[in-house]
Amino acid sequence: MINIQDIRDTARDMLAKGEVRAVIGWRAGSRGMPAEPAVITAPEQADELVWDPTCYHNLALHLVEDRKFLAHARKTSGAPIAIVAKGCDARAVVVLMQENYFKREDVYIIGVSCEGSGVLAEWKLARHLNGAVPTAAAFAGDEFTFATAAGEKRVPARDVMADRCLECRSPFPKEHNVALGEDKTGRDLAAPFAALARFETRSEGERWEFWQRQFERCIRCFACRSVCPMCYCEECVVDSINIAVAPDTTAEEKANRIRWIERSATRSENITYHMTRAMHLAGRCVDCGECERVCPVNIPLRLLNNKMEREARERFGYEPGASIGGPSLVASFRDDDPGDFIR
Amino acid sequence: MTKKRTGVFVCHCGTNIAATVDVSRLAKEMANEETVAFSKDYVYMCSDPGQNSVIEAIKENNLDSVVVTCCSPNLHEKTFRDNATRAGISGFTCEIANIREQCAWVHKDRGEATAKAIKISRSAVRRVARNKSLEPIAVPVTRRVMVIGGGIAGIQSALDIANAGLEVILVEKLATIGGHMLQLSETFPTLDCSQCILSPKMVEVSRHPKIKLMTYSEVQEVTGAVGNFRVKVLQKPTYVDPEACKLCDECTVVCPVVVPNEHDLGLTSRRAIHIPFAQAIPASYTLDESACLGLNPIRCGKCKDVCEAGAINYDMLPKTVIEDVGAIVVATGFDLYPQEKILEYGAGNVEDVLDGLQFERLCSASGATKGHVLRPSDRKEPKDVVFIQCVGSRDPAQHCAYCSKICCMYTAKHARLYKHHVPDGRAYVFYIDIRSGGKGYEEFVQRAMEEDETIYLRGRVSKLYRKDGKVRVLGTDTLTGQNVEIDADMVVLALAMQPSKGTEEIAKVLKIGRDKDGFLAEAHPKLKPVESVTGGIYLCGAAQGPKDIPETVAQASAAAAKVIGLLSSDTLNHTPTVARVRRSHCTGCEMCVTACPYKAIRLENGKAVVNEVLCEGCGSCSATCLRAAIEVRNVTLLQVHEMIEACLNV
Amino acid sequence: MSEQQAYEPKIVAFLCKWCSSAGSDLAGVSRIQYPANATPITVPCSGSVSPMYILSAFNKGADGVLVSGCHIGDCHYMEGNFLARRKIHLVKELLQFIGVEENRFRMSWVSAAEGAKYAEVVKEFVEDLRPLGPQEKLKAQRT
Amino acid sequence: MSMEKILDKERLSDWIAALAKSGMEVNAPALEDGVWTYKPVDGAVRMDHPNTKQPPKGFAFPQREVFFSFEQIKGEAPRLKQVLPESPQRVVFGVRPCDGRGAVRMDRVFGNQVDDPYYQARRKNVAYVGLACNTAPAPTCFCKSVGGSPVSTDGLDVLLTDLGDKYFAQAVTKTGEALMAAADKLFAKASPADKKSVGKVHADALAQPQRAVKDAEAAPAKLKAAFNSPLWEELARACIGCGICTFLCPTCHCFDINDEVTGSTPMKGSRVRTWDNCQFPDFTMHSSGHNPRENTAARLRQRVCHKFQYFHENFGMLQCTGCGRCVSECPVGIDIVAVVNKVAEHVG
Repeated sequence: MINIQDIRDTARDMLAKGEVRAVIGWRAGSRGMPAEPAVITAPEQADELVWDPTCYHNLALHLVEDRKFLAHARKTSGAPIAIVAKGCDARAVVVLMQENYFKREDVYIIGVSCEGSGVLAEWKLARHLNGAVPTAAAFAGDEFTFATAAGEKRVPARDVMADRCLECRSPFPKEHNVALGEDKTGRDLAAPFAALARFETRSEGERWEFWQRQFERCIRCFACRSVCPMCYCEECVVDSINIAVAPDTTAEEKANRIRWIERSATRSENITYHMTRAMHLAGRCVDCGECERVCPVNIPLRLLNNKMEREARERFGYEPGASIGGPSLVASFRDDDPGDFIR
Repeated sequence: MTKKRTGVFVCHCGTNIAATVDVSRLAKEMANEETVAFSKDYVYMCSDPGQNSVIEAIKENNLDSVVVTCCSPNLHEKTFRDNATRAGISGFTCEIANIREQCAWVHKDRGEATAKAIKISRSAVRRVARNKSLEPIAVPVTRRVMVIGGGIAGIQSALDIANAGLEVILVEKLATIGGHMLQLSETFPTLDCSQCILSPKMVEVSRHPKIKLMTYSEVQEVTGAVGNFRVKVLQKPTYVDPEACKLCDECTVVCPVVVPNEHDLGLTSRRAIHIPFAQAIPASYTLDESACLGLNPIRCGKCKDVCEAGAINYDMLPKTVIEDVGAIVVATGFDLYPQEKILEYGAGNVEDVLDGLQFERLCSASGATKGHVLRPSDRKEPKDVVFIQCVGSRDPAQHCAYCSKICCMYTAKHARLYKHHVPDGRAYVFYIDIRSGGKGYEEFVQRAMEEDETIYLRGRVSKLYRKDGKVRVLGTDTLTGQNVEIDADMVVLALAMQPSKGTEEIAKVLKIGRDKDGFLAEAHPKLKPVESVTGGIYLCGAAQGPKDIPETVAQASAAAAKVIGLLSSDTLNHTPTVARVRRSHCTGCEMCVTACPYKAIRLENGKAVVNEVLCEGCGSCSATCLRAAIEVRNVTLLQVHEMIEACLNV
Repeated sequence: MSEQQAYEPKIVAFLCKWCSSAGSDLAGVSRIQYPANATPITVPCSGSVSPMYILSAFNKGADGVLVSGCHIGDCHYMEGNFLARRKIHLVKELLQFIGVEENRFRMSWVSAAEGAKYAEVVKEFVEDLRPLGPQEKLKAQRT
Repeated sequence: MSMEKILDKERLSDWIAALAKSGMEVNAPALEDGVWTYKPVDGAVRMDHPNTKQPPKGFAFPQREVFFSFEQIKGEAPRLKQVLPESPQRVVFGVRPCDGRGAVRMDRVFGNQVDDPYYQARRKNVAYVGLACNTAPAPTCFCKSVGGSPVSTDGLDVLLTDLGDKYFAQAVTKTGEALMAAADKLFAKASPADKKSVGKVHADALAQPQRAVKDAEAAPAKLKAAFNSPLWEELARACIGCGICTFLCPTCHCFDINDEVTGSTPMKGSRVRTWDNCQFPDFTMHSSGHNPRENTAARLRQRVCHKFQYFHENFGMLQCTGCGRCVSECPVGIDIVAVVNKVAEHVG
């Protein structure tokens, strides 16, 4: 059980000593819950930090934003930046380091273990509380507690946990500078890839019927892309105008941007977008599940990414976010990669 | 981008294309393309008038790019790119649309074929509209050559190249050059002494001012590309200083360790410190570390004590030498197919059953028996000798599928040599066919049969085993249909040739391919017989396939000629269609660096940088990059995107 | 004329320059007849085929997409087809996962000496595509 | 005095059937994969939705629409063919008052100074049958503080109020009256008792506590004053620049225009309008590479100021209707209510 004071003390201490220039963590949201990402820069802000089941966000994203901010402001980072990281957040940081997005020494990882549970899935909770509006959430071992107008409610974490957490294989941030909480790796709340396995029992026709419906609903708000720490490209290949205009960008390049897909949020374009994204996340997605959480129209994006993740794992023995050193999935190969599908 | 002015030239190829593709319609359709300023069809574009019309059209209509819709680019791409250059525009703004091999020749329906030809041509037009005018990249070359393998092939190649004035580094794995040829006693079809014709060449190598000889050495690593390879060579210590060594042979006298002599294929023995044979080049002794009682700590040290010249140095260390060369010739030769694998003939455990090379050593004046043919078991003169051909060859089921080519000839030679040594002996040859193509070869075999009364039996030997001091050979004579049973004093197996040990490794190090039998693969079976698939690396000798000495020498000289041609100028032209980085998009994730098969990409302050000389333009990087930050010139993502559209009439 | 007869599968075939394109040349030289449905796009290497090409081809209305390269070990660039094998495997899995018919997408190794095989690959592909009818799932409707 | 009637709940489907029969396309909220969406009605209609994920905005302003198709043969002048939407007569059931007020604002944008023929062609064929909010508001609702109400009739043609086993139906416009008239016999006269209980329901609804933008009327001035405030940086710190807030907004109306090419020889295709999004970096990207709103702070400010200042300056009303979608759906919990209040506070 993590004591929030430990997180606050660590943050305060490091900021006070000037060992880090900022700490990325969570603070209470303006509506009480859910928590919201926060970047604090002064010791006295440390007490704003919270750690509860609504700390959904993969904070690695804000590490990325920090780097982009520095890059655009042409600043050098100076002191490292600290990040409060769950297991998935830490895995994301590892992938980013594997891709040289920043150096290990530039990031101070305050690991927080998800121990017996993980984060909340609000839609599950809503079903559970039928009507009652929660204003705050807290960890309580294998349970969550919620403050509501009708007093405190205790709910078994399992019942309202996000699927991604139930299936999580490494709730403990292996890569860290300090780690808080117990390492409950292998707690096996649910079999990994369970949802995927269930889905794959469907026939081709059923699969298409399902995905067609999902992709037709997509409004291309790009929240999935915006919330993903791996989508840090200066410019996304599916965007139809240049963003990364630089001195060496030629007029021709600006004029002749490839339109892989059109702006229209139609089925074909939406599919091409989501397929492209799944491909580009293969071997990089750490299954933090943020894309699925934020999707306003409930497209089960984790299924796509899980599919790629499991292929990488089972066919190529590749585990995203496992090591900073290793080669990337699609940039490498093994002599005995499966080729039975090839004529 | 100012509007392109592309010219389209549709070739009829006589009726080859015109019969199935409506060429005039094709030309019209192409004229409708946004970027096309000129379009025509002609009966033979590759003919002189055809080519001239292309040049004229480019000049008259000031075209800036050309599409020729004709046969495969492998045939006339160069032709028409040269024409473009002659007309004053970059050859790289000329593309070929292959509507013959990929269309006219494989379809019958005129309508379908024409429709497809239009798509193919249109996508070429779209592509060329975005082609950049590029100039070949001139790369300074290192005018030095490495020859790997010191057999007759390597020696010949090295001498030819050195005599053309180029520096050569000749690398040999063993302590001396010479290879298998030096083990032979006489050579067919002239029966002249192998040593006598080879050793002068060996001496020439050792004396040649342009040749640097590195024996007892192995190639470990090769980087770089044609014109500029960097080779790491490991020189194993011989523990003897060749300069100081007086060849007094005192050391071998005191050396207590006796091991089989590989030069005589175990028919004789040598000491741990030894000289492979009298004419070894370099003429020096070698202390065989694996056999020596011990150097560290020194267990014996006798040889050092007796060496007055003080040539022996136990502290000699392996040396890694870096050599920069512009080209490499691989002549790593062959080994005999191991007798152990021939179970039907006793797997090498039956006494007095020898392989071809062992028999050579028996016949050789410098060999185990000083040139008297005596069988190993009791040193008696064998009276009945059975020679078996195609042992391991032409046997896809169990051994090698291929014919080892030289066995027919050397078996005939063996039979004759034997008869010359033992006139009253009987020589039997079991054969499947006699393959004696080559100058004077057939006559040679005939003489073996007639003059030397060799008994040729058409058939296979089913098995052989030891019986009362003899080797019983059971076979059939398929011509008479009778079973044959011979109690032989000695049996000689004409074992198949296979790539020498280590061929696989060297192929990996050099990044060159091997064929299904493990021999080094030539770039084209007919037109590029001495080129490997990797530019600047050439092949010769038995490493490329079974062959006899004359062929080997011819191939060695051919490889030499190729190298001399390659290095005849100070610079090489490297294709400019190489990868280009869009720095604004590159995040330095290093995926392209990992993916590049040529180590041509590196990171420089956080961004990928392409070494254009190393880059071969394979595009692995662009397909791996998530950010479209790297692409191959003139095959950019945008170009392929538009080709896709063209193929789908979008 | 009924729909089925009217329908001719449109295939985009990405062929590597050194093996498969040369292989299709050999098919031509040997005058081996095969259906005209596949339009070849010659690329340097199967390893240069970006997943975007495949998705884009489907988006623009291809009924089938073929990627063909050198046999493992024969890649002119040594490793390109190893990279392709891994990447293309993922694309294939993904397409099937969302319910695109398995037979819409195909990969093959065709060497420069396998003209007959190239013809066979195309023939089979076309036959397998016919019963599927036009590809509408990923095709853009632009009106 | 507008038409006020009573409709038994089980008669609702008959009414819808009648409208469908008269050739109308009837839409109502439906739950698909956990998402409330307006769908053409087939079978039973549920009206127990909190609010739909997307407002009904798309009926008059679809995310993608074609302006005209073009074709150009090489060397000739391009040929254009305008494509005006032939949208069917549509009626949309279950529209919440906040979204009704959204429609009012959209009408101002596309039909005030300039008539947008594409918008108008669709709009004139859409009728909204609203449903008053008489249950506890969502934690993110704040319509009252921005001049709306859970029982507002603005922008609606009919307002239904749930009275347990029946609806109190109030025609707001002529179109509304026609809709009800189309199935006149299904409706009963509203008794004084009914009117009384409606009054009560509405009063209770209005009495429900909501979060509030404090002194929204003063917001425009305060925001204007706070334009250069460093506070925006802080408020936008967590913003990830996705498009949820504006794509789900009932009053966001920014669009982009693109040519979708379908053939190159001859060049042909169509010019289409698609929603655009001020939260995307490329929204204000200049071809030079310069981006006047280069960070999330500037973009958040734009959205908030547009809702609470610019629109007010242009049309004399706040653009925000307090539906709360941008608050409940924001991945990082950016809360326009909190933002406006903090800025106001900051300016003092």
